[in-house]
Amino acid sequence: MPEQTYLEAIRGGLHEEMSHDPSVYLFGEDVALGGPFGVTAGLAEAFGKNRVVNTPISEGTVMGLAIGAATAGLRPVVEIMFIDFITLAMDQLVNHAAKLHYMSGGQLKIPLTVRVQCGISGTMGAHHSQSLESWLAHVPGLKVVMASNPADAKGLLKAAIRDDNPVVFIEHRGLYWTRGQVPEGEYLVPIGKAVVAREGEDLTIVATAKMLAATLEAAEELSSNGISVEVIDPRTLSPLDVETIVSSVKKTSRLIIVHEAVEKDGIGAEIATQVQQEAFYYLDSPIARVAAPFAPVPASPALEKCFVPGKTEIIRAVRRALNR
Amino acid sequence: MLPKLPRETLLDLCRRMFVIRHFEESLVPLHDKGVFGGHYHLYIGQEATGVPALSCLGGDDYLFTTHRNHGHLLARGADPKKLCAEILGRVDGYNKGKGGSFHTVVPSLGFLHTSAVVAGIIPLATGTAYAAKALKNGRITVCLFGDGALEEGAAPEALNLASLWKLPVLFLCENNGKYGAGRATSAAQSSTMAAFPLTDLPKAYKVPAQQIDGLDSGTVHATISQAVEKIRRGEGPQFVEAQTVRWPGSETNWPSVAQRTDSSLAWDVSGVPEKVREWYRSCDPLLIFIRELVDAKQATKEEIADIERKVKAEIADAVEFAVASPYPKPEEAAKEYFA
Amino acid sequence: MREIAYYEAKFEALNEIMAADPTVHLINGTFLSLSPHRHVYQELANKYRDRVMSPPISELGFCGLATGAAMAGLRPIVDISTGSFIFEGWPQVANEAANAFSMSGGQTRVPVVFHLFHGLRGGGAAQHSASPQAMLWNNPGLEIVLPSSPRDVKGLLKTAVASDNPTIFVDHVQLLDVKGDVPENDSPIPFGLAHVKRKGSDVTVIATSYMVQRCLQVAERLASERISAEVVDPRTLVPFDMATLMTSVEKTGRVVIVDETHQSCGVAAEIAARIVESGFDKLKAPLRRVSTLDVPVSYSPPLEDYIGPREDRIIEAIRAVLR
Amino acid sequence: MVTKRENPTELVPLLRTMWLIRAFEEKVSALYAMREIRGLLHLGIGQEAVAVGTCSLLRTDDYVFGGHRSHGHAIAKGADINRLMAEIAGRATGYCAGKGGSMHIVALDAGFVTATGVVGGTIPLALGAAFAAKEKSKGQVAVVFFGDGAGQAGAFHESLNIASLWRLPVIFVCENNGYAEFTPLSSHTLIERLARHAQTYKIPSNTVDGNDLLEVREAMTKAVQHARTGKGPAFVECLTHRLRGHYEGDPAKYRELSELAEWKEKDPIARFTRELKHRKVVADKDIAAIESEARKLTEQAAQFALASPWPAPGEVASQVTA
Repeated sequence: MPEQTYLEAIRGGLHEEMSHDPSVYLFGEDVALGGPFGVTAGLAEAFGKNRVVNTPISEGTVMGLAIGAATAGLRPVVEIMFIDFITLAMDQLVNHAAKLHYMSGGQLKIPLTVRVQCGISGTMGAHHSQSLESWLAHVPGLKVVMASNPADAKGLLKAAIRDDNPVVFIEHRGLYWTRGQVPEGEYLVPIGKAVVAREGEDLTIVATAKMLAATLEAAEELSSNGISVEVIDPRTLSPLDVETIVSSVKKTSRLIIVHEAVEKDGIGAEIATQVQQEAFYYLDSPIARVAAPFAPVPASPALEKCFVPGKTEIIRAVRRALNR
Repeated sequence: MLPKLPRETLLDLCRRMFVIRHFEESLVPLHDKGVFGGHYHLYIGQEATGVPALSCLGGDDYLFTTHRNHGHLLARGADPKKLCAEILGRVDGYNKGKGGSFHTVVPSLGFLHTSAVVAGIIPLATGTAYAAKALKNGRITVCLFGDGALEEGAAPEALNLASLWKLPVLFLCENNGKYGAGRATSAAQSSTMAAFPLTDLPKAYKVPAQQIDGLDSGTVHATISQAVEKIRRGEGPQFVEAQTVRWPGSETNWPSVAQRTDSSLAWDVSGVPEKVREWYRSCDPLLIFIRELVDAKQATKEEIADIERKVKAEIADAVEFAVASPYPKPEEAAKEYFA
Repeated sequence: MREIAYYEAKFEALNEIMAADPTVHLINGTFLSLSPHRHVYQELANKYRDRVMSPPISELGFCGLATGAAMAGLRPIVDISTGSFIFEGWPQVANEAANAFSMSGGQTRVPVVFHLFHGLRGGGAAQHSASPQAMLWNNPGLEIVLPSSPRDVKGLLKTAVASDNPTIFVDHVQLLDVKGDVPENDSPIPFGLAHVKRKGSDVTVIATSYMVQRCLQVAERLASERISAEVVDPRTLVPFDMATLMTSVEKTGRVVIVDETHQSCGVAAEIAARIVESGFDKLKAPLRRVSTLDVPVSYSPPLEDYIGPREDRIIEAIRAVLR
Repeated sequence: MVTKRENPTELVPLLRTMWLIRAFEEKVSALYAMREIRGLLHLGIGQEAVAVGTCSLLRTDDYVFGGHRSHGHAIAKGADINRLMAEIAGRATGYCAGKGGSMHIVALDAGFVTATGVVGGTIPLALGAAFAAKEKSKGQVAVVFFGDGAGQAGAFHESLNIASLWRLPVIFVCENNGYAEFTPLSSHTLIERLARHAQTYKIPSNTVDGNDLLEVREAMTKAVQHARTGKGPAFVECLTHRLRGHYEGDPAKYRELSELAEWKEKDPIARFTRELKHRKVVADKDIAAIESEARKLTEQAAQFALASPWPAPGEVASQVTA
């Protein structure tokens, strides 16, 4: 299996799906030039500028255009760049993409993939660093996926493109240059399935995107102190695979949720609520969340660094939960 | 041509242009060395627009700018120390490190909010103009944005409102795309804007609009001072598109300085790397301005070199100050999200 | 005490605010949706012609305009009217208004109020029934207010306008005709103070907005079955009064949260997560939430009725936590 | 105007469709008054000529997008009025199984792709359908109907720009009925004719009397041909008037009675009928028959709708995702 960066895995997934299905089109600012980070580099050369389409800076309309094209038989992939800019397309995404299938009583299908990159990397301040996944997970009719490693990035993206629903595919910019094994060719990660990234006995941690690596590091360090942590990557935030999490909690009796978005009404709140309902009598300690503080993302590197939860915060939360 | 202004004022404009140029050229190595991270955008090549234009404003007026804001702040008299510290994310920065290059705000100079979402400020600028009109405080608002901002729906929405309600706002579109990469020169503004000329957009809303050469400080000053006067008289919004030629250093993904500016380049560009030489020879607004000063006998080459020397020292101090300034305390990250 | 309708209390507040502070401007809409009480607003519009503006259908434009005006010294109240339309103005509300104070390192204040109607209103279907407050709760920098009674709407609206922060004032059409006590010359209600709407001892029912009224009716019904429900209304999501909630939870040990946002990552999820985090040991049974089902809002009346936090679902949840 | 070069035999069906829309909407209004229909209803009575003038020139596989006032557009495009009425009444047999309602009509079998409750919301969507049509190269076009209120929305401008740049086969049909909700256009913009915006973005445009069916047809013929032959977008502004309020129940106090009376004089159905009579294409008895046939069909549609079952509550969670 070849080793690739997360970014290359996404590009590979796009390339394969565009070869596989002529109705897959790519829209976005500068996508034909490769985009700001080179994710789509080479695709315009391979598939033509008809299918890899540069758009004006008109996120709302480009989103609407893609939705319309989806109703008319294409399978568009829209790149919105920074997830912060999804604010500009909220009406089309929330009021239209998410609802057209339902409102039409099932007549319309919206096979749309929205690519965005989120998260903190490189002191870009409050308009280029947010993690807004829980907004989207709150909207019925949207599916929301987040990959934490190159293989999942490819497999989830391919599954997203083939899905007949609007899927928001959230990339973490801070993972773009991380490397990992990526299966070649036809490799799909099913939407709606979590994965146990590390098995353990004493406590369950659910972590998303870039927080997974921090959590695995923490788990490794804790294991040398005799604490065995099970780590779960939900991979899909909506629909959430709560069964995998609940069965882990029934084994470990303790749960911590780690994400980079602010804590308030983040995906952690949803997981906590569902787990307490399903596994209340198994829980030996309160469910804890480790997440960003309730503030816009600051620009200064010093502030930014402590804004993101890391290994230290995770270990502290684990010790508190286990009282040791 | 030079603005019709007293000599002292012209020399002050010259100084401000030097401040912008040397400030921004100093940022590039800082970024390359990793002293600060993140995206940043430079104003180099547009000094002859921002400096004379903003000199037409009153002290109380409001300004809104975008990700490309350093030049506007400095033209308006921002302290290079505090601006540099902000860009470096330090506690002595204008926003105590919370805004950074994208979002530097200096209310005392009229900059209430700086947005990195293209066109995000255009509705906001109509808002301060609305407030000024309601409060009858005589302030006007200047909204500074690039040509790309007009592609966003927020722009026409705001132009319509400003026109409908006769709001005291100057839309100053700095089109740095003239002859730039990937931009056509005559048939259309670009592959992403069908309206051509760009001034058709405001004109549709009955906002008086004109296109000017943004490299010509005299034209900029004359046009903007007239526009400002009309706005102050209560005639409603005005739109000016100032065209400049994109600085070659901004055509790479991250800004790069192939040639550090020195006033001597105004008369001799033979030492400039060939691929960027033409820009410095004929499109560099700072060098054009210097030549005009000397040709008009408003200053000698030596006087100009002296101004430049002082500015360079000031900028070196500013960088030193910013680098030495501590980072904010981590716990500040979760504070001040509410008034 | 004087009893008046919710819409009357709201207009008393607007009238008093407009009279007291000339920097308050009303931008767009009617603040009463399409209800029969719209004429009340007209009186206000006639009285303050220069301060009551009717912009085009440009949510993006006028949400930004109001935000900018707030930065420059006005205190605008924007009526987004139907909550679903906030998505058009979202960039200005969520990216600009919410962040400006923090990004400026505390320099730029944005005293703007965004007013909207949320929730199931009868035939609103999927594009006129949104309850965007849960998403906004995930967005630092916005204060979020949800009144549920005539007295609260008056007191909270005054505080919202006086606040130096951008405030989302989330209203509900079904509340407009609700009657309640509003003393003459009552004072503003501070944010961050939950209110116990009904005392009880067996179960804590935490409810927001119109659901407070529904839960009070449910509590009344259950009282005849000797179930004593305490109904607590947080009134503001940001800031949030955890202490009052926990006092009730400590007393009853059983919690049902009733809220009209969609279930996943909804308002109830966050309240539940907090109680589980800080009050887990006090809970005698798993906490239950009753939210709007995770589907777009349906048009057909029986479908619309079905997806909301219906009375029978609330009762079932209360019985479940009492088992 | 007698100068229009139209074949008389093609004209009678147009009158029939206009009457079908009128009768249908009057029935909807009556059912609303009887509380048999709930929700927020927007009727286009008085604007039938735009819908019929446009859709009569389209193929079934052309894409049509509407707004919140789109019953007429769907009928003109060939939607089944029984299923349409059932949808508006929220019944299981409706086009959208009761999930969409009056503002969210979808009749895919007729090529009516979707309507929207958000002013201007479908304009970008139509662009997308046009993009797909262009790629499929079957000569399909997309048409989007919107009101003058949408002309001040950002999405409208972004859409004109992109349609122009990419030469998309989309026809923007602006039904300028003079009021955005409750406000006259002049309070919303200084621009009198929204076609002006098309000029800004270099899109060919035309402003016509939207209550004159033949004038609408003439402008649309050119616009549709322009788009169908790959020349890019076109814009037609139709000046018209809704004879009802913004929504059913709107007392419409913002409108002078004299204005209403003036527009009633210009009722598109009456005008077209006069024209046909003048050309001796129809006689009084034919006209009466057309009207009564339309009323009969809509009566049947109402009966069908009201006899239809409500959707089962269990359906509420179905069709959230495909």
